Amino acid sequence: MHIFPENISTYGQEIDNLFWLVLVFVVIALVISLFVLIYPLVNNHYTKVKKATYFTGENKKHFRWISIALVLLGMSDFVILLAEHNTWEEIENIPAKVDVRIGITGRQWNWIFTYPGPDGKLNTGDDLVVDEQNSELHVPVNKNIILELRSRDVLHSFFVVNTRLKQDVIPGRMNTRWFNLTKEGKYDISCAEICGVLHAKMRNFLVVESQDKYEQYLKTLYEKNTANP
Amino acid sequence: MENIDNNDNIVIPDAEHDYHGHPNYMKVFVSLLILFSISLVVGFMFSPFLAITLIFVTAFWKMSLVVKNFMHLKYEPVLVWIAVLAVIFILIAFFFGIYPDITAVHREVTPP
Amino acid sequence: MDKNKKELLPINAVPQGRLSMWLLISGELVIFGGLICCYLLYRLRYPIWAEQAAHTSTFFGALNTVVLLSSSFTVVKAHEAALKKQLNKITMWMSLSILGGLLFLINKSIEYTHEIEHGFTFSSPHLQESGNYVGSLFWSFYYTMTGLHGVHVLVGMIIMFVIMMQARKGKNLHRVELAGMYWHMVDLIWIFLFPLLYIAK
Amino acid sequence: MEHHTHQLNFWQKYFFSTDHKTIGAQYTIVGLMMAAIGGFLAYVFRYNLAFPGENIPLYGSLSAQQYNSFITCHGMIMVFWVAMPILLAGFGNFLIPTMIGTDDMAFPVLNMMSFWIFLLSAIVLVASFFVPGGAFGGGWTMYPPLSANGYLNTEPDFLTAFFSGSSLMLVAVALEFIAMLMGGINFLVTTINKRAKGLTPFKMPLVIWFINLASVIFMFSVGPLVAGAVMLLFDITLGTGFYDPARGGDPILFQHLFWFFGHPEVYVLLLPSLGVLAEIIPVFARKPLFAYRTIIYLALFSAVISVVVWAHHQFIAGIDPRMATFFSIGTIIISIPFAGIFLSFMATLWGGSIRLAVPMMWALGFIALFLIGGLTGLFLGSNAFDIYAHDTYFVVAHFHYTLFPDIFFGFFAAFYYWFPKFTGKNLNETLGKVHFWLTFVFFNCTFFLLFFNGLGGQHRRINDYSAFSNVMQEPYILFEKISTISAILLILTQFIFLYNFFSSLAKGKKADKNLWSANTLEWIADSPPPHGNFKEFPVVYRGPYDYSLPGIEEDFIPQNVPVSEKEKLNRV
Repeated sequence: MHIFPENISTYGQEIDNLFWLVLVFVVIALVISLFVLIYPLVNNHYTKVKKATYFTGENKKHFRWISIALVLLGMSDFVILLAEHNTWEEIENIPAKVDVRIGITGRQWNWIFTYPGPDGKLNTGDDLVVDEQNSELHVPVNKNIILELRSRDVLHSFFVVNTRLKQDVIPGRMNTRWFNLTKEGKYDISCAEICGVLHAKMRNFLVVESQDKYEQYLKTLYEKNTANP
Repeated sequence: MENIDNNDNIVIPDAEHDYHGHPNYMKVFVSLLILFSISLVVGFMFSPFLAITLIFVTAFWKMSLVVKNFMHLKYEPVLVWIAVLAVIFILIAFFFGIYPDITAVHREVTPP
Repeated sequence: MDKNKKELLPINAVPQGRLSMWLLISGELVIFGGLICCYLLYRLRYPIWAEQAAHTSTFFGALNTVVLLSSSFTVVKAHEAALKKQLNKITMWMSLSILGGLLFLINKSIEYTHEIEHGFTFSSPHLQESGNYVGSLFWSFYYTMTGLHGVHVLVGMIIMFVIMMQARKGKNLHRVELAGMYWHMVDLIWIFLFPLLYIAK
Repeated sequence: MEHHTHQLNFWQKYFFSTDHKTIGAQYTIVGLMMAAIGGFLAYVFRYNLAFPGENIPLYGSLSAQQYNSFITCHGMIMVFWVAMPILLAGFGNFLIPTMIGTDDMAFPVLNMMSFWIFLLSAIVLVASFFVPGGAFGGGWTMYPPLSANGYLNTEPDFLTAFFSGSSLMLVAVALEFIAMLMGGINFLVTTINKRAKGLTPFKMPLVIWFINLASVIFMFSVGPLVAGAVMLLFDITLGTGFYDPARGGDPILFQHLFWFFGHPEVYVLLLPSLGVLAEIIPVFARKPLFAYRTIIYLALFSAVISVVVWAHHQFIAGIDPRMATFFSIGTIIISIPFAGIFLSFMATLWGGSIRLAVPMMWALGFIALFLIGGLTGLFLGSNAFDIYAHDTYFVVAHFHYTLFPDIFFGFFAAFYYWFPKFTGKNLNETLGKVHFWLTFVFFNCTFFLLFFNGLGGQHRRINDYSAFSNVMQEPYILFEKISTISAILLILTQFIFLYNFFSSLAKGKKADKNLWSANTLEWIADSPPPHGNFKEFPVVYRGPYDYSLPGIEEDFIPQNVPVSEKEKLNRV
């Protein structure tokens, strides 16, 4: 059994690795603390004869074990922070090289996909818009894809499990995220922020395909749009 | 446990007894009015930025006059000071935690 | 109380009425402070609000400030009278304070009437229709902040009236100060609302 | 000390009582009733998740709208109408006057009023199920625009909007805040001004410290949200646009206002339970609490830090990435004092002489489970991993591992510990142990597997996963079923508690005055304490945790025993 679903983005592996790193710290901490908790339970049963040791722990010498543990905890926290910071920066900051720019807009209850029209620019008059339930988002493989995330009505959250990317979309402002997908295939896009009655039905597909097929798809989309505007 | 013998009594002053001093209320009131007229006048005299700064300086000054003298914070123990200063701490934390997201939005905001 | 004795008092030497009043006041100040922070954040975000703020009447705002400051002064005088157990003076000063509150509310309602006549209401439909949504938000804040403050003025007046009725019979004289503290808090909030809404244009 | 011995009629004694113990019992009972409602909601939507589309026994079929309402109200009820009344108001009312050695609260009438306002808020919330459209179904966080206008999908008139689910929920929450603010002020004033002679701050039991600290945190952090709730109410009913981006507002503002309160609220819920642990563990380990003063300083420190960590709930909400880093550092800092407090509790056990009585078992169970809950917080605190784990079942499992021990283990520990004191009847020990072990096992079965569902990418608040292929596969379907069945068993287990409660109340053996041999002041009073608690006000000479003091025959010394010369010599 796999803990994580299949990863298809360039930074997904880093997020998975981060999990394993934190898990190491967590398991060590858990084992130690459970030992500290259970050992006296097994060994120090109540007897009328023997009194407990009187030990207030008020001075620094008594507190030193806890101090050490806290310093270790702080250090491992800090290590985790350092380890995750690069990944966070990588995901939050848009790479300099932009291959494709796609607009994604949430609405109740499907995702709307906007591709640049023949002029190659997004947010111009000739954009190609797909606004249907269960529609597909086509993206080329191994390209830096910039997503302009917006919302038309309420909060939604763009979530593709396999890319490890999740981003809330907020009406009134645009969030920009990116991914670079390494594997062709068809994946689910879901909404991870409750957005009303049919929140559960808000599902679209992400289709990762080769550059040729992607261009072909845009062409057919363009023809369809010009045929019935 | 060094305080083991320190069997101190808690002395709570009688509520009806005058347990704190009294400032000269008239003086405080007059200075409040003076500060108020300053905040009215500066708007016509200085550049907007300076004027607004001065207006808020006088507002905070007035606040401290009212709280310290009329509400007698001057004569209260540390505990009450903490309660009042905590308000300021909380509001500062709140304001500056949110400032980058509401006011200093660097991202493109789509027009309504 | 001589000075030596004062130093011996533990940190908690506050009568419980005053202590609870302080706690109530800090709780209320956080509520208003939160609202003021929200207003301030939007104000900094939308410099365009200045043109809406220009429609507020500085004259009425200033008048109200003077009224509230004076009633704060009278209520603290009532407290002074209460300590000397001068029942007539308490009644006089407290009635003056209540009158101040009344004057404040009358001013406020005249002001509201003017603004509503010019179409500035809670959601300002005419601004929204002309596309000036941001401007209508200013008025939403204006009415929320002054309205909430007005409710506090009203509550403060009722409290002062109730306590005045008790105090003129010589009962619960220490409560005069508590009512005064609440009233000062109302004053305090206005001290900040006035520059924010009326003079920072 | 005077007693008002005039006869009270039935209503004055059990309903409009100003006695702190009656009010505490009222809070606790209403809290438990609300817990029953919250538990029933949980049963209904868990059943729906495991067996989608099937008819739910005792309920019927569940629509998507109802599912959303139920998860929303489950969260709301459990946090605001179970945890707050039981942990803060219930514990506070029972424990503060008795443990500081006084007769009642500083303001008994205010105390009664705060309970009735609280009850009103509970009624308003339950009533919101029956308005057209049902209770609000947009998550307990009530994020606008869904709560403001996306919910009704129309432009309603004032009355329709006011009597909608979202608006009634806001009103209920606001009333609840008012009740708890009044209660909190009462607690603080009582603790500061009405302590027994000689009970200096550093001789107070830790639970009193922590309840008051929780009241302080609540009082100072709730303000902005009260303002925010008023603004949201105006958005719903009066058509303003505070959070409506189309009208110049910003939905992010509400998220900040909510979590500015919402995160400190976690500590408001946690601190009273930790205080209960601090009372129970030394008694059953017969040993002073380890580092009593340091714990207080750590808690004070964390109370200050608790107001600067809130935005870690919003890492993926599109907040400024640099601020996210700042808040994750804050999150890391606040984990340290709480780790210190838990480690001190564990250190108290070492070298002790441990009795595994029922309250102690609940206390230890709390620590064991909270360890898992706290440590899984490390995953979510690292903001890059949070991008993936946010709003998945990983988060659900994480906060149930913190809040369930906190609310229920904390409550049951306190219940089994203080029940004999406040009713004068002993509980059935065996049933208590059975209740503990079944709860412990079923709780783990319910929530542990959900961590894996979350890592598998199962996002939450979905009534029907049939559209999502990553969830609709083994073992996740199996895990859902196991979790649901355990949850049902977990709920059924609580009937043991109910049986134990009522049967002990009716025919339990009479309890000793100080049956656990504890030091704190409430054990000096009679069981049950009469109106006015103490025959004469106790005078305090020592700290609350002097167990197994060398050179003294007994292994405990109540706080009101004067310090002898011999003891001074023995003390290091």
